[in-house]
Amino acid sequence: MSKSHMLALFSDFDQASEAIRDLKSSNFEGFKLDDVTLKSPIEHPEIEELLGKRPVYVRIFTFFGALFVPLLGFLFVASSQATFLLQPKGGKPVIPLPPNFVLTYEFFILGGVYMTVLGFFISAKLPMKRNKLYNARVSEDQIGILIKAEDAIMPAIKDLFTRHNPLEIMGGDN
Amino acid sequence: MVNTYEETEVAVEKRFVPKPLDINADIAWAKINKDILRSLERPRPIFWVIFIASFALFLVGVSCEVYQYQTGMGVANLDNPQMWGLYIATFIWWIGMGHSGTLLSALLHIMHADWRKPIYRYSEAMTTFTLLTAALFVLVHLGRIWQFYYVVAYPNERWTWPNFQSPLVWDATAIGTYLTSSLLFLYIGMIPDLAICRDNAVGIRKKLYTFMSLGWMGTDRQWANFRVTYLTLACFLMPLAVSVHSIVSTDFAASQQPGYHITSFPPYFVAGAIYSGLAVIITLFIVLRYTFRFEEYMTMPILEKLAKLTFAAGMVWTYLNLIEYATTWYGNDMYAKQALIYRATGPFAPEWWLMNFLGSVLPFALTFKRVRASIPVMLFMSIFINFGMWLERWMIISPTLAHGIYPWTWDDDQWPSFIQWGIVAGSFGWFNMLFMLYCKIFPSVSMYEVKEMLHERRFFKSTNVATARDSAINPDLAVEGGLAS
Amino acid sequence: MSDSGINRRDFLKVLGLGGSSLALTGCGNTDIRSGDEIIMPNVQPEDFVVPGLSVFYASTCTQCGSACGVMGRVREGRVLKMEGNPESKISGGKICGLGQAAVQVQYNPDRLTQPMMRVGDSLQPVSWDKAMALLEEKTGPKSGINGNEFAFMTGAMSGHLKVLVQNYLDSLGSRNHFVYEALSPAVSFAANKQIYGVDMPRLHFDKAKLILSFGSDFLGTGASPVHFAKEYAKFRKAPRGTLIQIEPKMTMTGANADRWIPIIPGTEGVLALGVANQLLKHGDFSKTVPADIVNLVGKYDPDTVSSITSVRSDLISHLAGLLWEKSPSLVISGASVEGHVHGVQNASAIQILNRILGNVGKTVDGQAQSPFPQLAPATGSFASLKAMNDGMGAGTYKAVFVYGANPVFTTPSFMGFRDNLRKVPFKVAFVNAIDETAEECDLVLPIYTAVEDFGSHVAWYQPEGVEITMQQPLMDKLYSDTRSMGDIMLDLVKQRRADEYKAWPNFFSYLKTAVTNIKPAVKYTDTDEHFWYDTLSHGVIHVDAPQQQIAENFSTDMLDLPTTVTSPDPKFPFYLIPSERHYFRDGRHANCGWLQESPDPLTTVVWDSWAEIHPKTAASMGIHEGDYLEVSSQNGTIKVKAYLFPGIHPDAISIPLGQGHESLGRFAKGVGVNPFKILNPVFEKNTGELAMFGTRVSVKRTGQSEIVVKDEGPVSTQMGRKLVVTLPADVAQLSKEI
Amino acid sequence: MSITNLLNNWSFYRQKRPYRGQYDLNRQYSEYKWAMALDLDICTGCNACTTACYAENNLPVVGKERFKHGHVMHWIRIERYWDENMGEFPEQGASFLPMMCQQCEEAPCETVCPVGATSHTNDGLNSQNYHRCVGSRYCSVNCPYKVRYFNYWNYPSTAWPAPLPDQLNPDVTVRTKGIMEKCTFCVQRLNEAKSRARTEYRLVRDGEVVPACVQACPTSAITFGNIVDPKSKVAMMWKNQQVDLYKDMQEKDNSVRGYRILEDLRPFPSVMYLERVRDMEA
Repeated sequence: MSKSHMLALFSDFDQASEAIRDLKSSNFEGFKLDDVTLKSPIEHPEIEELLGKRPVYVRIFTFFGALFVPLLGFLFVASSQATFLLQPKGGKPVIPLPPNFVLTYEFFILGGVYMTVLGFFISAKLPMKRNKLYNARVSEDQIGILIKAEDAIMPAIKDLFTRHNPLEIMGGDN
Repeated sequence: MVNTYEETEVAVEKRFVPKPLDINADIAWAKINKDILRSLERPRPIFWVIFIASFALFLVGVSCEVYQYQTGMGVANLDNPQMWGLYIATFIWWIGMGHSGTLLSALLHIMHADWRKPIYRYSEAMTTFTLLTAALFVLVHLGRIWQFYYVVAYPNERWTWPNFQSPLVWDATAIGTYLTSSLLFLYIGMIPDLAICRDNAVGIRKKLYTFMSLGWMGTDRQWANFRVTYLTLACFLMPLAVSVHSIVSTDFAASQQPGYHITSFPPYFVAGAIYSGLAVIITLFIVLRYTFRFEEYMTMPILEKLAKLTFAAGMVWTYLNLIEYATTWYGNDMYAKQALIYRATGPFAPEWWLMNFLGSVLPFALTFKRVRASIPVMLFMSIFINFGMWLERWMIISPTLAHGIYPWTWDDDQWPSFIQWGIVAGSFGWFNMLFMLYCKIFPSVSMYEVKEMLHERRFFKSTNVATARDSAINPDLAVEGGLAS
Repeated sequence: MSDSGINRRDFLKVLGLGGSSLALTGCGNTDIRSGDEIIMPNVQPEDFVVPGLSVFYASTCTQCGSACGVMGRVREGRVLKMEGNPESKISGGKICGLGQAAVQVQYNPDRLTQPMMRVGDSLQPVSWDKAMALLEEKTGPKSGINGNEFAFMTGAMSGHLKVLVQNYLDSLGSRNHFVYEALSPAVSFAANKQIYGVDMPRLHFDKAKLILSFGSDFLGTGASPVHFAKEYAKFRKAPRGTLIQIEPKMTMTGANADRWIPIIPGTEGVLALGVANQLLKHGDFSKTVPADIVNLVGKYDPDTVSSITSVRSDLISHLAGLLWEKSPSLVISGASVEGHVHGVQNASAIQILNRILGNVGKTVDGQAQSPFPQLAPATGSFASLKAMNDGMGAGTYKAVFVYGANPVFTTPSFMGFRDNLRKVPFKVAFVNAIDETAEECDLVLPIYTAVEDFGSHVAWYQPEGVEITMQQPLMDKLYSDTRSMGDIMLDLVKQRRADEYKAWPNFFSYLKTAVTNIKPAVKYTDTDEHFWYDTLSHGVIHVDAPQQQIAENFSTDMLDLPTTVTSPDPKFPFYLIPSERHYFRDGRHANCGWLQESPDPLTTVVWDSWAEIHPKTAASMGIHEGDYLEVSSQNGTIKVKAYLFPGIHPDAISIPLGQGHESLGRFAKGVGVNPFKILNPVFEKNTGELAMFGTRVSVKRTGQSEIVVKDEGPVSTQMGRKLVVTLPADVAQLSKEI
Repeated sequence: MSITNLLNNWSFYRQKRPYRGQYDLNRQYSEYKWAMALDLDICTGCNACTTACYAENNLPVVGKERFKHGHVMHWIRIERYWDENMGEFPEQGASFLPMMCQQCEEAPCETVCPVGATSHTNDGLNSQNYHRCVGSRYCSVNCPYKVRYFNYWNYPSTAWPAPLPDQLNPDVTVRTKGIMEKCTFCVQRLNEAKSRARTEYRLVRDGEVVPACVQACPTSAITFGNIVDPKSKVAMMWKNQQVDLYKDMQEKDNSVRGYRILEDLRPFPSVMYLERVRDMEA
């Protein structure tokens, strides 16, 4: 059996969440909640109550970044100082700790920030290709619900949506 | 005794006074896109006039630098005790201005102060460009600019490295970190807006935005990751911003030069940085508000908040400034004391007193609502405060160097040459160019966050009283309701 | 006895091994200039030139009259630096800044590189043949010039070049050898001659417990600064001697004194008599001091003296007390004492103290008697300048030669020397660089600098024995079109006495012969050749000679000094002190960048002239540092910046000599002003010398002002820092030190 | 550049200087520590040292205009101070202070150089690496004595009109514009002497090599030598004057003249000055 996509646009978030709640309650077979995607111009944390927590792996990257980069940074600084012709400067030790701590701190931030961004791209699968059912209005003021389901149940879902008077329904018709 | 439901309600009705809203809640979201995207459209001729002017100014700076490059640093009129001059002073000043942008944005984001949303974007952009401008001065000030890369830690077969003990190297590291990090912060925060631009742009711009928005679709997964990332970055950037300027201050605090060697310098510099940064945010606020007709988003209540913050920062700076004088005076270290007296009475006395006036006395005007409410006055205030802060940096550099530990080399008649002034002026041209280009290529107000703002507003307007009541019974709800605004 | 017999290769080998002379005279190795663009100047160096290895050659410093023995550091055929020659008793291996600057004279960018001849009113380059032909025509045998129509002016001279010059004058039958030094010791010589019967007694600084110096800047200028500095160092070591300096304007010596006392210029002699007056109270001098002197001294009671000299009367007895307890002491006088109408009297009055204190024979002693009077230095005098000037004015001279002096620059304007010189039909100058005098001449001949030429010198102050210091080339001539002064003189002599001098093709051979003649005097047993190379490699010849006996004839007529206050002329209220800068002297080396940039020790001013004026006086006149002042005497006005200087008498104003050149190249021209010009015609009455310090001036503010370029910062004290700490002599325990 | 290297030599890398035994005749790389003793009582302030330095170290003559702007390059300068309690006249004369780089053991200039152009050599000199210098001028800002001089102009092309370049010392570089320079204790002479000594399997003898200023000084007010060698004159003088290289502050009898300038800033200078003496009875 083949699956296909359908996008329903709603004027505001409440309607959309209603629709999803409905979708949830009426349990079609061959359709998982993971296949529902909410597209919104702004962030709606509330949706997680309905769709469940979405996996976010950013923090792990951040953690390792903030842990190992400063360590490597310190080793880099210290060993380069040790190899730099062994010239003591101003009576200070060849490897003076206070300055190296300052630098280590900067490396800590650096690692944290870079790894976080990296984690974001990986975890949010960016950059990605937009599928054809993307509608520019979801970036403006409308809420879109994109579902992926078996063709068989597609009509059913379609009239479920129509019950919540959407502005438009795209795809899913074949 | 337990009070009944009605009593409470009455009490709440009496107690609750609705705050003035930062932004009108009933703007259509589509209108937001339209208004803000309008700022990206083909500019008016006046834009090009100003742009050319800034470019000309920039060219003045460039030609001065070329002359200095070919003739030697002597043309800058620096001399033996006065090894540093306007270059370093202006460098600190630009770095300082760079602080409020990212620092404020991050701080307020963490604190859920949603009035930041209309103003943080251009402030962060400002940060980036001030840092780029400041970086110029590091190079300009070098005697052998063509060897600047020696300061960078790059592997080479000679096993030579920069001297990691030098505060200048800490500077390089910190500024590098700060520049790249705040650039990323700016970019990440801009992705949803880039998506909007992408959806409304055509032609070459379409390609640009499509590339930069990385295929953002505003799915709940993306939003979830986005939220976490943005918050994490904010948490990293706040300490970073603080560290950057304290490290800049160690260039002086870690030296033996009397008037530099002061323990309170790191907080002092950070305070000064935030202070001048806020001032420049106000300046740009007014400029953008006027140029792009952003009255609906950059509203007076927000300006008012900024003004109050500026005053607060100004007071912090004033306090630390006085502390510096007081500790120098009572610390009774001969060298430092002489340097202080020299600053107040020597050839630099006029600038010094002007600096204290502009930095510490002028901001008191901000305590008057009429001042905070008047846009032209605020414009002048912000500019003068920033001038005062520039003077402060100069007063730290020049008079103290002229009056160091060693009396034989004291130097009373040194004044920056035209070359120095020219390069300083050029830096303004450079900054203007960059910022103007930015405003025409990227949205200078965050659309999606303004929408979020309105979303919350709508939510509260419908449930203001209710929330207030709940909060009266169960305070932690109030927090969730976001009355913190 | 000429060097023609020697194989040059061996010659050079010997030198190379001996590490002595780079004797390149006439030796045809590559010219330095030709190697200019090449990394190593001598592309095919002589085998004694080892690239990268510098060799030191002994020579003599001719920057001033002290004739210090020096070593030149030579590398790749170029002289790089001058150092002191340890074997020289005068320099003792040390050297002053003026001596260092010899290399800048050598490499001076404004050096004259070829003969110049006057065409119309400008000097045009000519070939040597033409130049010598002109000399021949004007002064040669055929010119029919007689001795009285010819005058030769030189600076102070000694050694064999002087002999040659005088022989040339003899050959012309001329007596007109005018030796002129603007800053000559003639007056002190006269005083010494009167009292001690010698020009210059020997002074034992190291033996003295107290030095009472009346305006003698022996550390900076004067007879032999480097030697005296060395002696001074000994004098300061334990047991540390005390130096008291009495002078109107603080000199470098005054700055190092334990006590510096300002005094009205010219009244030092009176003060000395005042001190004597007090000194006589300390004991019975009836045997040692003649009664008439005692009587004369009796007139100078402290109050009178104080009123004349402006020195506090209690100080006078204090000084006497010090002199009495710190014996042996040494009392000396200097230029600022002697440059007055009664300069000789001043000096004599000061020497009286030595007599009374019995220092004569202890700290004041006779120099060694030189066995070679013909080599003895001619130190010059103003009288000879005057004679020549009058002669020129009267149009007596058909030809005038000038060498080693720059009279147009150093003579006061009232003499009109420039105009008189112009009256002379044929004027020749022998110079390294064109100066004011050369500008006026008809023929200007470029000669070797001291580091290119041979020579021999005898200093007029000899520490011990007699030291003949040898001068030898430290490098090949820099410019092919320059010639040795000695060679030129030899050619000129040969014009008339060819056969007597035919044995010597050049000055080198002449000098060699002459010097080798000294051999017996120093009891040298080896061959002449070895003596010659030995002499060159050591740079000095020490001749132990018997000491001069010095007399002690004091008479009251030497001491007729005013006993009343001289009332100042209201039109010219200030005493002008034309001070002598220790590296500038009369200004002949003002074209050396190093000297221009070496700060004056006391004011730290560079590249300029200035007028030192006491802060109190300045305040009363509303003068601030950098204000332009018009300093006018009867003979002219100069405009000069004011420098507020505490170390000067409030009634005096001091302007340093040596600057204000109108010529002499880029480093000297137009820098500062020339106070020589405004000096008044005041003369020392015994000797007829120009009284340098006798001029009175008026000072006026012009209203203009400019920064004084100096090394000193805005403050001149230590501002509470512990930079230079002063320890009282009674606390210090120098004897325990190493 | 390896972690094992770090771990093996950690204690060495963490060693603070100066420490006793840092300079030792038996240690191959630090058997020299050059030091000076300068007697202010017999220094007459005659500037012979300054001129000698110009000659030896190729110092440019900057000229009046640049001197006015403080661009003078004298590595050793003679300072003249009047007494602070001076009355109408300086009755005790002036105080002359020859000031050159103090070659501090704990040099403030070294820590701050961003590129490590100035650092400490094994024989205790504060070296300046012209090729490495980028001209941030931080060292001079941090130098308490202000004895570092910056090439504000392109002197090689302006300061030596021909044929003056023929006088330049081939052993010393001519510094280009934009770099810092300072007194080196005539390191070119020291190195020559050291290598000569090494070829003869010995140490440099006392007095075998001296800087140009010391050689010129007419009163021999400056003593120079290797303070590690206890028999060298300079070492004996330091000991005699109770000045200890490794002590930041000297506690001495008040009859002893030796002191180091600005000791309180703890730079551990290598130049000891002997106090000026004045006969107060005079």
